[in-house]
Amino acid sequence: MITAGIDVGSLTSKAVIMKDGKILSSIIVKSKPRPWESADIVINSTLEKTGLSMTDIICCVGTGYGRDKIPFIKQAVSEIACHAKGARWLMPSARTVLDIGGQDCKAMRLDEKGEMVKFITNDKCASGTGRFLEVMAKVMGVELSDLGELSIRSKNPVTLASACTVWAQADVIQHLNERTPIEDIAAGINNAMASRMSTLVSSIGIEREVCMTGGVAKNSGVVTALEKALGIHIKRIRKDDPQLAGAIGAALYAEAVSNGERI
Amino acid sequence: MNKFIEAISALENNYVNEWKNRGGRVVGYTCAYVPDEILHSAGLLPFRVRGFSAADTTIGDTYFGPFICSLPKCMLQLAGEGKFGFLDGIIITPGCDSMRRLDECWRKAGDDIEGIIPGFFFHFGVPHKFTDYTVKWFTEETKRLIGALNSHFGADINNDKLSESIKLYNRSRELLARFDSLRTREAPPFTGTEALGVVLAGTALPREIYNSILEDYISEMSEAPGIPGRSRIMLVGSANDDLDLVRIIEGSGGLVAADNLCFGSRLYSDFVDENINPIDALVARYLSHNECPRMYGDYKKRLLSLKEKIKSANIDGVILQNIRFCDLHGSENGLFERDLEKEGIPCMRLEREYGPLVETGRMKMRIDAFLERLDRRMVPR
Amino acid sequence: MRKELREYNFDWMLCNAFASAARLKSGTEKEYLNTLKYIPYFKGVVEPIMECGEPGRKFLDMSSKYLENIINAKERGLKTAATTFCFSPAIFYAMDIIPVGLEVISVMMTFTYKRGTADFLDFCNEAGFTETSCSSQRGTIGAYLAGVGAEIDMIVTDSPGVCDTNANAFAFASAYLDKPFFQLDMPPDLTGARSNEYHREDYKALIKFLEEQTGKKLEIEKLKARLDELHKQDIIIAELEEMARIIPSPIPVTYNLFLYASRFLFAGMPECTEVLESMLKTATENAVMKRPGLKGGQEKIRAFFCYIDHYAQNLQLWQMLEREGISYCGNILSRLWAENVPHVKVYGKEEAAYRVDTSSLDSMIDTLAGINSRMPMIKSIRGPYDAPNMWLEDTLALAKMYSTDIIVYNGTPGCRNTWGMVKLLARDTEAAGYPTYIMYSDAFDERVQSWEATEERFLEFLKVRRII
Amino acid sequence: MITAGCDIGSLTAKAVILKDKKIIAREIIRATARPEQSALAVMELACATAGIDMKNIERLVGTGYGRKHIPFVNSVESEILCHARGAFHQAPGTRTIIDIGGQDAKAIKINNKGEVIRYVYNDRCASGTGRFLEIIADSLDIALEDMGALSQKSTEILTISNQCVVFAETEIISLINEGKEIPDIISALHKAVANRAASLVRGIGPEPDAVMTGGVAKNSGMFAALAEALGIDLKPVADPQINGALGAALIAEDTLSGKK
Repeated sequence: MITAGIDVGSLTSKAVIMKDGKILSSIIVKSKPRPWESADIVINSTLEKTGLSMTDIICCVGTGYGRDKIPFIKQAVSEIACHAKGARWLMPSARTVLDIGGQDCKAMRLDEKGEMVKFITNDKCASGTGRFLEVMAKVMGVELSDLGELSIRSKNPVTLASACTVWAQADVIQHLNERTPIEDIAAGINNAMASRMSTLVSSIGIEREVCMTGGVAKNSGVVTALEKALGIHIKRIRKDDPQLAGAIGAALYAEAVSNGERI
Repeated sequence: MNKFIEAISALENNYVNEWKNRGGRVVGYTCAYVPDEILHSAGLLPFRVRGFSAADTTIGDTYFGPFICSLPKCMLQLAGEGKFGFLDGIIITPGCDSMRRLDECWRKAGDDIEGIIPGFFFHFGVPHKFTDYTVKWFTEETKRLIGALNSHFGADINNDKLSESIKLYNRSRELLARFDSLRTREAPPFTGTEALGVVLAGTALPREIYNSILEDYISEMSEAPGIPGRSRIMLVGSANDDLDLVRIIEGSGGLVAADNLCFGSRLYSDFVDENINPIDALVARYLSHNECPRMYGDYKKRLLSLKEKIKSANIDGVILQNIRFCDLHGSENGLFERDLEKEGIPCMRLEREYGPLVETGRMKMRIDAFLERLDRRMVPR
Repeated sequence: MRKELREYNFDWMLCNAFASAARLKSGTEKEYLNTLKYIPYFKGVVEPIMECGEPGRKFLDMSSKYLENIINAKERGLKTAATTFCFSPAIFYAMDIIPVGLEVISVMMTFTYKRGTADFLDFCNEAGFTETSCSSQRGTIGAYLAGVGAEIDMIVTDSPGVCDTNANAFAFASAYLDKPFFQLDMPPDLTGARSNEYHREDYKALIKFLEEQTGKKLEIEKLKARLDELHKQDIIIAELEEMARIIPSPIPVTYNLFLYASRFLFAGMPECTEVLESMLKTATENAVMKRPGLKGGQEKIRAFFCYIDHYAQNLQLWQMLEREGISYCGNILSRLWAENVPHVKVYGKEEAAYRVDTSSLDSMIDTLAGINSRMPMIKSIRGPYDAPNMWLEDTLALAKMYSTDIIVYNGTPGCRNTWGMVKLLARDTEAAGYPTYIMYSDAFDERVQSWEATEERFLEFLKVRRII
Repeated sequence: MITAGCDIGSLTAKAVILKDKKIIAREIIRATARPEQSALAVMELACATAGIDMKNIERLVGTGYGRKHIPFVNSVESEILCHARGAFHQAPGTRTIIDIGGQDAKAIKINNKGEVIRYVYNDRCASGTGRFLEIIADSLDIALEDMGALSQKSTEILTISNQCVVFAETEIISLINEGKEIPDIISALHKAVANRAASLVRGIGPEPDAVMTGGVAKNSGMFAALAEALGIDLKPVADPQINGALGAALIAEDTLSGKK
């Protein structure tokens, strides 16, 4: 059976087409201002890759910030549920899932069957979100993806004066001006990120295995910093792009929906 | 229903206006530990002060510091904008640390802004536990309040009047108990949003009028068709007079079938004993009323009453919400979550802002996820 | 919580740290300097304290003794009570109960460890306790909730009616650990027959509770001994306070910390008296020599802290005061309200003070009730800030009496109470002519705002307001 | 006597050169990552305009965010002092100064001698700062300087509830998704920033005349919103953006002429 999952986030949109639990094609693009535009783009380009057409898709589930505004989906499912399911597919042993998206940070705890038992999202302040890293990388004039590699080389990481994204940014500029080694600044940024996240995760109680999804999971620096802060090993996802977790979850739900299961 | 909505959708509703036009006087209070009966027996209209409809907290942030609950900030905002101009008096309690400081902040705002201080301004010291000597203190404190009301408003509160008021308010409690039982039906005749509206109206209406519309509403609803097939939610935690919070939950497909909020069931649970001295009876009811975590060392009792409600209202899941910086509810919610989940009752903790700071998108995301979790564990209807 | 933290009891490790620190000077100077090399993080605490000579050494001794009592309580068959800094422990010592003061231990950890209490702060979230609660209790209670400290037998606080976040931390702990819990509840007014009776009855109930928990009756002689010792301490404290009025002040900046810490840890016990006595000795020498307590030898300005200190690692606040030549006129924590202290005499505040009267059991209970209801914070934060005997009156009175140039507020974001009124207080103190600075940092959690950032803004304040 | 002030902000670098208290040059450039570069660039520009050589400047005072990194200054002063000095000079009736800068917002109260009596920064997060506007302008990709004009076109009243800059961004994205008009969003944004700033100012008890300094003051929409939020009459200063640099130059002048 062929199903599709669409994840329209505030910064990026993703789509995945699955056949009997295998990924046929997937894509990640920068979101357009209107969610339905993003949805059209991602579904069409994933279809292209596979040479399939919309009619081949038995069922399509939408998730993410703009999920309610996607016209062609059968059902909308919350990103929390989708990320949990997707993470579980990416790593069947996962019991704690940390998803750091562009605009928020979610922590989810699952039972052995993969059912979600507890979750929390941060939304008072952007410290500890992907956006935080993005802003910092921009200030430092490095690629977001390089932030991790850089920080690993750091001998003595700086401490940022404030957790506020904007003020931390001011801090980073200061350090740049003081000619602080760039890897130490990068490490400082990742530590700030990690300490904010560890506070969040700790509130749902961590169980092994722990895995990370979302774009930030690709930042090895943050992952190691977080491992240090939490004092636990975070299992790296190799099966596929961790940023796709939400879309994968949606596609899996699509399969469940068409089997008449209740979501 | 319209009558209720009308009464709560504006601070100064028509009933209050009529009351004022007839030369009646209105006294506001900030906390469910203030006995309405006393104000009523003084011929005053008791009015529970709210923070709803504040568009921002510019004035609130001027006097309160940054790490303070947004509810009193919104109340101060409205006070500063003169929205409480219709109040002839205000009673503030040490309900919690954020709320008690509304006393000073309101007074100091009064130094800067003309005419926002009600003529009668009273700090009502409610103890934080229930024992013989706290009862003694609270009795004296209650008498102090009565004395102050008598001298300021030229009222003459006496035992007979108090007993009358107690009867009237017990009548309300009786009606509201019946009203509650309707919510426990398999298919409740009204939504949680409507339910909150009905209870809220009680804090803004002359009690005689309230009782009569309430009675009509109940008899009308007892016949009404129910709302079936929704996850039954219990709403627990910080003060909430915001219909929209309940709307978001019900908009996502839940139905709030019970609560233990101080703008909700806490207002009317427990009767006042009509067979003993009225002041002792009021003191006993209001101080022994331990539903609020401000009463220290009573966690187990509160957990128990929560469990009873969950059972009687046949609740599928509990939403444990607290306004940011409300540590009393916030951390008790942590204990509730631990102890209820242990018994297989799904819970979700929800930290939120009050009023103008609410951001519905993010709230909805969390509530949707919780309801999905409930749906999955429920047998398909 | 990181698993290595579960391997040793945190209070045991902290105890050893302080015990070895106290012994550092027992060797030669050379040995001492060498050892410092091996404790890079703790060095910053040890050095400034050791530089204070005997009082410093005794202070470290006392701190390790306090922790030692906690970790050995069970072996000695004694009960432990988790309690708060603003609860006078004299009654516990009189009844052979070992107090576990959460905030003072948080201070020790914040001073000593690079990560401060961060791990235990975070464990509280794991336990379901709000992240916005006060870091002073969270820092330590987290460790006991996680079970990496000595076993707690009962929980006793006196903050209801004064501070919700404090009372709430203990309420949470008692429910989480399922331990018996007693709270002294404070009415909004401090004085008057009603309050006095309330305080008395409440305290009687406390004694009853403690007797139930220990299965032992309160022994009058033991209690008398503790109160006599406490009175002795009051006399020394009064002398120190009197000296603090001298310009330049002969009192070293760290003495403020020594004073309140020793009272919070060992009120009514010789351990406290010893520290106070040796403080008095050096202070008197300074006074006689007309020597300021500041090491720099020059007192540029005098500062009064209207709330608490900043405990960032290595006593950085005190080191800054030294560097800038700022005499420390004390804070709300160091002001006790015995009838014989200068600020009570000068302002004729006997009614707001406590009297030590050991003539009978009743008089002793009244004394205890008086002491507790007049503890720092308990006394002056309970009612509206501008009411008689409350925060504003005290702040202005003390600022005036100790001829301070500025008033500084520092607290924690968890403090609903003071953050609910500090802006108003600052308005009034400014109007009274005291430049007033509000720090937005967290006294116990550097992750909120680094000390460097806090210090920079403070120094800017001194410059812009033309104070230094 | 020739003095100069150099104000290195997070967004722009400004320089003012005074000859006997008269402005002979005022320059504003976009700040680069390196404050010393920005400082040099803007000073050279100013000198060129003034037709003088750097070494003719008898005293140069640096201020602003990057002040610690300007190599050639005689001394540095905090922004508080410079804005106070500048505003007092530009409008002697000034008693209250509101400066919404790139990184933070400040409210300053001065007496009739121009001395700072009280001041306060925005607390703990960047809501209500210039960055707030800048980040949003960025994500709406419109020019910062067009915001004022755009907001004038607003027809519908919207509110932005979120106090965190970054989340406000999300909120705005969803407003766009709801098909809301850019001008309405911008004026809502101005209101949000103004409200934060207003509670800051009320905290120190504003007294007339109140002026607004800093680049943000050039944003007519922002200026109007703040005036409304404050409920007191807000006066414009001739040249708000260089106010800090001007203050610095004046402080240099004061020092030379022996005033303190």
